Amino acid sequence: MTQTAAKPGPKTVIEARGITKRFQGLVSVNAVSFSIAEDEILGVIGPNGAGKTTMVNMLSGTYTPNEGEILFEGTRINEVPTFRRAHMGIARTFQVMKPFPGMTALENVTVGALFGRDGGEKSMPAARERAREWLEFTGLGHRIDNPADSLGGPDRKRLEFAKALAMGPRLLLLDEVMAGLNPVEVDEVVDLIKKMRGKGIAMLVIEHVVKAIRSLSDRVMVLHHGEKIADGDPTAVLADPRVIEAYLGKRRT
Amino acid sequence: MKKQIGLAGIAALVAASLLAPAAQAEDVITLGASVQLTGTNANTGRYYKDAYQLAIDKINAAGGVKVGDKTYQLKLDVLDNQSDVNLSVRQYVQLISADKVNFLLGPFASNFALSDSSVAEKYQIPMVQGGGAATQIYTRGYKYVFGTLPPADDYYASTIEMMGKMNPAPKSVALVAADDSFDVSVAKGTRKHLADAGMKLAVDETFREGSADFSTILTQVKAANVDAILWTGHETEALNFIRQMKGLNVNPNGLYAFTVGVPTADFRKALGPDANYAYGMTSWLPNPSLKDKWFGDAAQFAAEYKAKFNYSPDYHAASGAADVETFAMALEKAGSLDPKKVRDAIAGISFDSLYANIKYGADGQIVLPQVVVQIQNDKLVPIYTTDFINKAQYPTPAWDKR
Amino acid sequence: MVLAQILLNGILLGGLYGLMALGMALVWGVLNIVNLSHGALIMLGGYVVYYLFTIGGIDPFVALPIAMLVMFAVGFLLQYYLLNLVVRSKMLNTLLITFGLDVVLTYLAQLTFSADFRTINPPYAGANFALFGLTVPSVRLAAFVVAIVLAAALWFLLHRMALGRAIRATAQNLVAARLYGVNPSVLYAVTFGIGTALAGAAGGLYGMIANLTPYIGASLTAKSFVIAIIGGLSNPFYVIFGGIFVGIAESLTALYIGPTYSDVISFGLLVVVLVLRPNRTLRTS
Amino acid sequence: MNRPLLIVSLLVAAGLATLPWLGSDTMIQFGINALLLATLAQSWNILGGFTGYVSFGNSVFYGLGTYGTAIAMTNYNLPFGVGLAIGAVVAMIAALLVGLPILRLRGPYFAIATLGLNGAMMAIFSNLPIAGSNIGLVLPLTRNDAMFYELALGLLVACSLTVLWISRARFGMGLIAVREDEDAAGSMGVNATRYKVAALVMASFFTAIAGGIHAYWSTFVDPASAFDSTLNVRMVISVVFGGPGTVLGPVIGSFILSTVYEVLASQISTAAALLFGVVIVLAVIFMPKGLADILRSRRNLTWRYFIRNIRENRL
Amino acid sequence: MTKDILTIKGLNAGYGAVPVLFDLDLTVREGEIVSMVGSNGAGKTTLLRAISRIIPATGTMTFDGEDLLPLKPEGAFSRGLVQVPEGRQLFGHMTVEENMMMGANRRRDGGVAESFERVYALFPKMKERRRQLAGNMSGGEQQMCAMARALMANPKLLVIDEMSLGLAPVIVDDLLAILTDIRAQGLTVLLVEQDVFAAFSVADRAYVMETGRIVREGPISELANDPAVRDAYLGAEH
Repeated sequence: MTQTAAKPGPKTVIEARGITKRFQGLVSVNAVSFSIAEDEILGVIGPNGAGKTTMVNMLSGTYTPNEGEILFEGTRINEVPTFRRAHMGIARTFQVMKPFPGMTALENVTVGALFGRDGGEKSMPAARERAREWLEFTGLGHRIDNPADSLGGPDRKRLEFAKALAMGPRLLLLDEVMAGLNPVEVDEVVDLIKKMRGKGIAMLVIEHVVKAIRSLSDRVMVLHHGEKIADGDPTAVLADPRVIEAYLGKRRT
Repeated sequence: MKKQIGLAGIAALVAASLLAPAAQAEDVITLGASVQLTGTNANTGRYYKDAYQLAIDKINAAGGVKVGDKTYQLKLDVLDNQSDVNLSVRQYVQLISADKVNFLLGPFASNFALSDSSVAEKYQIPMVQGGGAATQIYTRGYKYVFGTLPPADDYYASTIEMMGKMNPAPKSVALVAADDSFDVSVAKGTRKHLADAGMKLAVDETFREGSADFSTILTQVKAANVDAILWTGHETEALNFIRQMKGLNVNPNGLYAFTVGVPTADFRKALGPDANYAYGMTSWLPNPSLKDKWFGDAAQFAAEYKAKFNYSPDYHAASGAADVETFAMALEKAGSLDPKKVRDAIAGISFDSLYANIKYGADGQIVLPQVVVQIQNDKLVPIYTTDFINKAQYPTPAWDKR
Repeated sequence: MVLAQILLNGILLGGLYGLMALGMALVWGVLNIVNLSHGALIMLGGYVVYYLFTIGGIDPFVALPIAMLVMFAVGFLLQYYLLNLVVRSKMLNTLLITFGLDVVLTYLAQLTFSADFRTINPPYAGANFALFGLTVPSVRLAAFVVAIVLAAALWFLLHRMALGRAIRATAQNLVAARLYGVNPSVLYAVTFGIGTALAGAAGGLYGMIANLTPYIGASLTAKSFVIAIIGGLSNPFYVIFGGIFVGIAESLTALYIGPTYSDVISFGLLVVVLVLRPNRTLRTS
Repeated sequence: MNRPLLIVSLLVAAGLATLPWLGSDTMIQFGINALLLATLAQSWNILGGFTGYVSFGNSVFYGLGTYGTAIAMTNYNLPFGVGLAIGAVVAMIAALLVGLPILRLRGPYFAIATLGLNGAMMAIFSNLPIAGSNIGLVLPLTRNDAMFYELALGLLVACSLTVLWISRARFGMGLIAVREDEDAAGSMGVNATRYKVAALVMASFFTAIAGGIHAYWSTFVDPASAFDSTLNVRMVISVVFGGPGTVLGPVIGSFILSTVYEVLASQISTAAALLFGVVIVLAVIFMPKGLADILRSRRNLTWRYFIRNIRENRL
Repeated sequence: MTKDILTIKGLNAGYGAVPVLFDLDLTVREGEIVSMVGSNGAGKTTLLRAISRIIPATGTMTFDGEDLLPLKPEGAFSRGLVQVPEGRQLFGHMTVEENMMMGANRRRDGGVAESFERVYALFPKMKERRRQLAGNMSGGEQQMCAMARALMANPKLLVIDEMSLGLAPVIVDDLLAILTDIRAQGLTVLLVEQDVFAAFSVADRAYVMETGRIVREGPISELANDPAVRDAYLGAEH
């Protein structure tokens, strides 16, 4: 019913083994296991309060799990601090986009290039060059000198992508990057994520725009009340009555 | 580019405010001072401003100062240092280099005198100051600094001498001192004088400058059952100390004495009958026997001062007036406005003033005995200098027996 | 005996310290403003009582409630017309504006009242009585009792009255309080007014124990601040306990180490409390 | 900061360097003061402007610098330069030891802890016999204001160049990332603790040297003036007024405020402090984002700008 | 024909430069329960924040015949527009009773005691817990407390945001039953829900929201089997 093993073949980047997080007695994430391989996109969906963001926070290092293990490329990283995980190659975006407002788009992305995997680029010109490349890649090449706070919704998302990609990640955690976008813009972002495939990055995409998840995920995992209730092929998972009930509620007569 | 315009603007503003030469008439000698007109020391700082002004007005009214063949009027240039030491140092530099004052008068308080006098020394402009008594001011080998307050070390010398002649003479003593430079000097000298007099130092406590609560010290003093309390600090702390003595029912067997506060009218007014029996000291009393070239005598000075400023002068004011008179006398003697010549004249001066006979020691500080005073029936009564002047009310009765 | 007397002194003084901090803690907890002009407001309260006593001839303890009313009005107007303009700004800005306010109030006080020290010295000021061999100064005891009574009154207001409920609700959740009909501009002004009135009461009592000058504010702000942190902002009685704790700590320091070390202890305590237990302090939300 | 602006700034600095030969003694001593305050503001800017951590404890480093220099020169008869170095090293060690626990605190807690630290330091030095207890120390007198002026100017230039470097370097990018969002910065690989402590240590270096210069120049040190929290407030006001996190803002802000303060203190005297208080209150109400923000938005700078500031911050 | 109590036309709102709601129309009539459903991020909570005047908005909003736009939150409240906000937003350090008194904050009609009885009758558990701190209760109890607090204000329109969020199904059923009781007392309710069938089980009419726009509206009987509802959550199958 639920399958935990990744598709055979590509190397596993991240693996969670029964991770649990409690806050003052309330279980936010309960014994969730999964793994993501290189070039794989794992979609994570679930209603509000299902524990999705808590899970990302455990992977990125903001929270330490109460139980279970997180393995990054085979190494246990439960207690590794956030910035060191970034050096190992874990990058994330935030649910609420936070560009550095006084800085231009280029400078924002340069921050990503300067730190990030293996401590990032050490020289400013090289970092700036790398930042420029990622801005081109995400379609912001024409706006590199605009202040970040002058960018509109979809461009901010692109900026957030560029920042994360400039870190040279092995694992990319995308937390609700499509929130607040209209359907056309959602499609643009979906295309962008698809374009990242093939760069050896494992991706975990949290999204409530289920349509988008369906179209871009290799696998979908569903969380409900902190527990994993389904994991597998998107079409199959989304047809699962338990998933539908998690979303729409129980039909009352 | 706007920023540079801004910078230029600032520079212009600074130049306008600081370079503007003070318009000076030919026949005016300006005395400059920065004193505490606001801030924590303002209460005593005003004595100096008022005394300087009164003495200058009086000298001008009498025709001014004759230097060589020329007669000059005196003028006061006074700034408010807001009770901030750093600001006062800057203001003295400003007085010398921008306002082009001829000579310097001092601020109030030893720590100000300590730092401000170094400006005088640096620019080799004589400063006569009547507000700092700490010995540190005079042990640096400075040549241009003179002071009309007697050395802090000896403030309690006459009191201790008097105590030895009391019946019964106090045997054990509590010394309570603030931790600033003046009071530390007083405490240091007092310990020595007590040891010389063979009195036992039963309690020796230092409190933080500005303290408002003395209950712990008072409790220790009470427990030690001392015969005398010798206290040194600032006037407002002295008031708090006496009020809290009464509140905690602390009374020594013999007497309690203060370096400051007791001679002032404010002190008696604030405490009412609770001020009675307190001993104090002053280097000056408005005594008609102190003759003065301009005021006639000290009593007339006090009357004029009171009439003009609506409060009574104390030794701070008299000392300040003597500072101005020092310059008047020295200028006439030097016959020149040259700072070095005037400095030498001050060093060798000797004249009678409303304050005392003014004669500076080799270190620049005056030597004066302190008059022991006591408040008796709401009046200030001089008790002792080198011998008894009036009868002391001794020993002090308990608080509930007054 | 000495120790017992010194503990008693510390406790009695500590009650007054607690009262000084009470208004600051209230304003801090509800409005999230660290009011650096709090000491200046205490000073103003002292002068109000002084003038009511010396010019109006009103007994200082009777003048206390009048001074509290006057100071309430001062605080209300300050918040309503000035501090409400910056209340949503960064904490740094509210710190700076109250610092500026402190300077202005201090120097206005000097211009109005002069730099002379003033004493509120009613005939019974030095009265005392003996109890189990200890000397109890009556005015300090009375000040202590007033501090406890005012803390209790504040507790009653906050926990038993509609206004207090609205104040607490606003402190815990501003948005929800607005959704339930609280007008924050007025509520903030009232709260600041209450805090100022408490400062005024503390100033009146302070003036009966020590001298008033326009410059006592800064050190009283620092003291209130330390106590507010140590006592926490959640309960008036904790603040009084914080004051008593600091009073005892200062007295014992003066006894065993030396009176000049009391500031080392109180500021040291502040830093240690913050570093070790940052969460027990401040807001109750 | 672009190249022409840098060149012009350096030219202005070179122009200022000629002041001892052109200006009056008052100008020089005003200059020393203004330059030292600007250095203090600029050092405060390193932590406060770039990471957003508001410190009221930089006066601790100032005090350690003054006392380090004063103790070395008076008690051990060491030369001025050695005194400065000792003061700076002591201050940097203190910054390191204090920074590690205190920089874990966020926002207001950090500000409050630093305030407490300053109070505690002042009280400790009032009781240290080696530091002259509460009386303080008197340093030997030197009649060489030009030297103090050039030292102060040099220090300000060095500090400003450091800030310029920070604003362009990887290090500064890390600090800014911390200011914008500490959690996000961490997830991007910025070791926030190390960066914050490093910034504090850098600030403590310049602050301590400024303190040492001031000590020798004024020849007198006591706890109240060495650990003066209002001096710290002045640093903060200068930076906030000029524009935090910019290279020239703190310098310009502190020059303007020094001038205002000095003009008030020398011309109006008694009402000076009062007016200074009023200036602070009005500045916080009308321009909470500083001069830099006004310059940035100068194209549409009308009274509406000030009204908008109020609207953003009022209840 | 009953009168409209809340009428919204052409509403636009958002946060700063980011628009969230686009040209939105909505009507609530006196005495009915209207539900607004849609997935996370559709803009439901933003809509409620605009209605209760926490965030700025443009368009027209009329409440009980009065223009809502110029009002502040406290003004909307005192006119009878009462919200049970998302996440309950209780005053956690106050007791249940005190929270309920905050609901009656603006009432001067002397009927507070009676309201207490009526509300306690609806929520007997709250009567048991009235001395407990609201922050220390379970999620379901907190939701009850939040609803009790709102009812104490005698609202003309009760707006409930995500009532079922994070609650076990059996508790949601209890709350729905209570809602039915409340409705029987003639109260008008706008219920914003993620749990579609929970909302549909009590509502008369519903709106379906997707990315800041209304995509369907109508009586429950029409919407219950409308695939658009499912698509709003799970997306259309391609």
